[in-house]
Amino acid sequence: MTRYRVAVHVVPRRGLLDPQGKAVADALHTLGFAGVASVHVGRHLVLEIDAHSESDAREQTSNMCGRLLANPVTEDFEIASVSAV
Amino acid sequence: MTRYRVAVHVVPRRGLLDPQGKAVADALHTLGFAGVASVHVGRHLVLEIDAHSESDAREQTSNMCGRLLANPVTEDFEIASVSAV
Amino acid sequence: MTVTARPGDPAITPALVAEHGLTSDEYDRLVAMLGRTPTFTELGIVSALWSEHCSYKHSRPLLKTLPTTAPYVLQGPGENAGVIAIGHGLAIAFKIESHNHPSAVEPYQGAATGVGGILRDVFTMGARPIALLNSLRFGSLDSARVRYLFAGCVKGIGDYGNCVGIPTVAGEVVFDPAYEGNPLVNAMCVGLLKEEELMLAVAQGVGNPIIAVGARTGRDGIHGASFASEDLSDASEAKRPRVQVGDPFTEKLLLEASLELIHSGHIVAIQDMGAAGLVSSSAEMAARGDVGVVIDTLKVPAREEGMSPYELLLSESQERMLVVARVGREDHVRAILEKWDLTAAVIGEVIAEPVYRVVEGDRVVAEFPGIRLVTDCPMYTPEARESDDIKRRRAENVHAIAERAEEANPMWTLLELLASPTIASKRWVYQQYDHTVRTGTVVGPGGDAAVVRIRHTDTAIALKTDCNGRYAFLDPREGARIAVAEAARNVACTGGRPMAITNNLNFGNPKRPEVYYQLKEAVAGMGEACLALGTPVTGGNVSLYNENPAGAVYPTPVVGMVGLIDSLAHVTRSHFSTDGDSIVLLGNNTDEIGASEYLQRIHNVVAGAPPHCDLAAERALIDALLQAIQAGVVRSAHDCADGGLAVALAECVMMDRATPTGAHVDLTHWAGLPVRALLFGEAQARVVVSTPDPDAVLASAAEHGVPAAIIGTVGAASGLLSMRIGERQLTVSVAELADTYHEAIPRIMQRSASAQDVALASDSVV
Amino acid sequence: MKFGIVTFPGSNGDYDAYQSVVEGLGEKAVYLWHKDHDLQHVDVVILPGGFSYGDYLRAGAIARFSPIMREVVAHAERGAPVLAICNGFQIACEAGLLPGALLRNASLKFVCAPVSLRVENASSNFTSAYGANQLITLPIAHGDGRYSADEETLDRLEGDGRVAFRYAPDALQAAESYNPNGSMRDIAGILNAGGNVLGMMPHPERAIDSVLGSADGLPIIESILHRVAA
Ligand SMILES: Nc1ncnc2c1ncn2[C@@H]1O[C@H](COP(=O)(O)OP(=O)(O)O)[C@@H](O)[C@H]1O
Ligand SMILES: [Mg+2]
Repeated sequence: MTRYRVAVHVVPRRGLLDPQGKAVADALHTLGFAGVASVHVGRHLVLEIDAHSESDAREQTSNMCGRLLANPVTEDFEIASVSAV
Repeated sequence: MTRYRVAVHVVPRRGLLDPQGKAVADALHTLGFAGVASVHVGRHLVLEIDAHSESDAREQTSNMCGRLLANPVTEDFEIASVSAV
Repeated sequence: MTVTARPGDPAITPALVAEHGLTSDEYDRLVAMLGRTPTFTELGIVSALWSEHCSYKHSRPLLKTLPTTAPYVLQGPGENAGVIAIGHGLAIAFKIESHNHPSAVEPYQGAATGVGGILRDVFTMGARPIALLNSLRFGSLDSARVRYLFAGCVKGIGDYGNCVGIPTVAGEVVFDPAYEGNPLVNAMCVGLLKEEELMLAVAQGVGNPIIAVGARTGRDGIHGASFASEDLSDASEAKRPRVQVGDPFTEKLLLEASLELIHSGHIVAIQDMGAAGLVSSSAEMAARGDVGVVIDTLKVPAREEGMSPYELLLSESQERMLVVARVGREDHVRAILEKWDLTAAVIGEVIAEPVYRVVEGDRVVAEFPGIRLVTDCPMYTPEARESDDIKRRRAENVHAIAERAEEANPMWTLLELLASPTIASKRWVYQQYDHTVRTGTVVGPGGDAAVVRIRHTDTAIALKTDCNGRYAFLDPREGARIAVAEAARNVACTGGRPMAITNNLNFGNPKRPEVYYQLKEAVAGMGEACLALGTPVTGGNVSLYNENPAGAVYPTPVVGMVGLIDSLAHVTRSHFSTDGDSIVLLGNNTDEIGASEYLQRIHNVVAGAPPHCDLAAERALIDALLQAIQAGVVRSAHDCADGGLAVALAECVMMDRATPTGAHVDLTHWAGLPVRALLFGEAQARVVVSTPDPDAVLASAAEHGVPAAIIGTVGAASGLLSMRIGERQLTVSVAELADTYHEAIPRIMQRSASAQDVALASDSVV
Repeated sequence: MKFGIVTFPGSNGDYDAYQSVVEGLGEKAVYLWHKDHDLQHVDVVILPGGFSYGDYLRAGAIARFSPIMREVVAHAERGAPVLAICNGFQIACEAGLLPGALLRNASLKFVCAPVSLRVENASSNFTSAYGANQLITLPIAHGDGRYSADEETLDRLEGDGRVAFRYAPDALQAAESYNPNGSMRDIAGILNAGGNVLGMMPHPERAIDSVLGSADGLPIIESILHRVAA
């Protein structure tokens, strides 16, 4: 078993209203950041897990996302990185 | 001007209580993911911004983080990626 | 004007018609009304407006039978909310609405947007929301999925109301396997307005501009159009979201802006864009005013590019309103919205021609003759027949059910009932709701009804939702009567005179004769009770097709009652407070145990007739109780409902956890009744009162012909609830009662400290 | 005496704050609009509860950039009183008027309940009408009330008597369950170094009339009155 650090991004599904992203974008405009076209706010999860291999770690994480970490109705997830620690 | 997509991670400063991370880890254990050693939950922001160059996009984002996107008292931020879209 | 199909619109085929949920008769009706084949846009419009949700096609004929008038009713059914006058030139607008199906799919957003919708229904009347209530039904908490739905709905309701800043003051939660897979989420809102500021959603004034206000329109929740999104789009769009996401922050701004608009005099009508969005709000406002309208979909502010008229008309994006302004006042309207960082776009106009017309720039994409679009909708009176299974269940001799060995100690049974999530304290729920914001909540959740004071007067209103679905399942007429009576009793226990109700009829598929029978009977029973108790129906909502794989949910006609307390001095709480007070039982005990929580929880039996509801007795009870309260002789009043007299007494000694008391009770007078019926039977028209002056209470009762008896004394010193029945002496510690009652739900939810819970916690933005 | 109550988009405690001053004390109050630059010569500013900007991103993070906040900060720097309640407390921390931050409740749930508090400093501008160590009951209603700061800051706050209120068990509460949000060192309210800014999660403005269950919040406003009048 090796310990892996896995980073996961969970983001609101496209097309769904993202009031949080909109509020942040508006605020950035008010602060003078005129170049901001859009903002989306999601979650960044960092898991440390014990797994047999990198692909095992990835698969476990993918399961966790399907079951718990992301809301299947409103969110998409992506495994951003997996690395041994 | 080019449009860039910038991903930012904002994470609770280490050492602070992270009840969300702990709750997620506990829940994963309950679901049978025994190999999970720890979980940390932060924010994942995706910004689309117009900038003169990649380094301009990076600098703008860094400013936004300093002023609004992260709380300097409790959070750290990191620009995870910058890419032209 | 000639209506032309848009390039790229699908051809109208029988399959497309069927996918839009129209029967061939309904389609023929549409063709006859138009005198031609409809366009795709028109088909979409009609599928939405003639849907059950918008048209009430299976329920309207029944609803017409309900009593709706009283001298103080300013607005009955038909508007966004009902309105009653409460004196001092003030009025209360209130309404209940369901969000059952969205909540089953996505509990957090489903429940949240339900709250958003009902808030808008109330503030469009010109009323400032002052209270929210909710009535919830879930399957058994033993299931992880149910815990997820329960936690999600509660959090969704809380986050939305809390953010908008409206206190959630009362409600009910029932857990029963009958609701597995199809939870019920009904939200009620109560608002306060000055009588003269009442605003109706009636379009009028040729040339007046129609303005879309609030959030932009996206592709969310396009009604009945799931197939269309697949047909019309590439693969990525096939994932087009059907859930709506709520934005309570925008709602708060919309609330303030709408009230400011209404008070400004710049507008003549306003309505929220709820189910079937723009099309239903515009068509309904036009129909009420009997005027024509034209809408240009190119002018609707859209969240995404390339949205078709079909999509813009049918989208159910949240936090939007439709306004009819006075001509020439557009800039004033815009200025008010800008102040609140909201946008306003003129998207149409009231016209002289009696048509409902939709254009996309120069092209007319839909046009219907006059208000027939709304009024020509089909109405159905399907066959009604009671299910044999239910007849059999009702007739079952439940007295023959043998007691379990543990029941030898009835205090065991009492503790079991208090641990039933349906009876146990709902603090886990309402602690997540801000119930103190707006500084009006005199009695918050945890007692019988909630009490909200009316500022600048000495009066208050009392509010409660109620319904026992098991009763309605076993006898829909009696069940609905009891729902009204129980809500009225709860309101009276706090010192309120029951005034009027709103109601939410949650039923299964009305095309099944046994379901339509339930609906018909329940509406009849509700009408009888409202008539007898003098509480007209001022509005409501019908939610049909609540089915799970095992069949329909229990028929659940939820009643939302508003009562008036004429002086703050009369506000009465439910729990005992003062040592030495006498305990008086108003009403009588019977041997009824049918349909009880006792049978369900202890014997897993759903059978027997629900307790008899004698409406004259209920009315007399309410009159007697209010008279005693107004005479100042009642220290506390708590009605007997789920779990019967023993549960009511237990609640009286420990429902306020901070100040538990105790009591000695003697029920020997009823020693002839089976003990389980006496303690746990759910006979109606009973209230437990504590009083320093029992004679005065008994005199009030006698005056109204209400049976009454002194049954005991309040006393905290012993730390016990003790009950004597003839030779039998039953005792239980108040601490144990309290622990069981208050910790039952937290313990269950903790056990699952769950997956589910966490997903929600990390989900939500708040 | 004149109180100014700031209305941010999403504030919902502004009304209660206004009523507490006007009805509770019979003093003058005005609403201050977030886009304005003028404090209208008020003596006391109240940053009220609610969900400014929906609490999106972080509670208080966006509101601190409102135009009016520049004036509020200047007012505080002049030594004039600012009472920051609940969301107002969160905004004040984000704006640097007070140290530390308010994080998600440890329970991860919004909590609305009466809580018992101990008055830790009964001689400040805001608390002089209480007795030392007095136990009071105020309502809370928040999802992000876990006060957090580094140890050094916490030590300094305690050392300087700047912890105004702490969650404390009353006679009936189990010792382990009195802190409703997991805040560090049970902190419920703190003062700035000058003693003229008070931030607190509980709602004194909701506890000014015993008909609503408690009038324990009134002394805060009374204290300000005495101090400013003096
Ligand atoms: N979903 C809810 N939201 C708010 N308050 C609730 C909810 N469910 C129950 N309550 C409150 O808990 C108390 C007990 O509710 P209930 O058992 O339905 O009372 P009763 O038996 O008197 O009808 C009431 O004060 C009620 O308002
Ligand atoms: Mg009751």
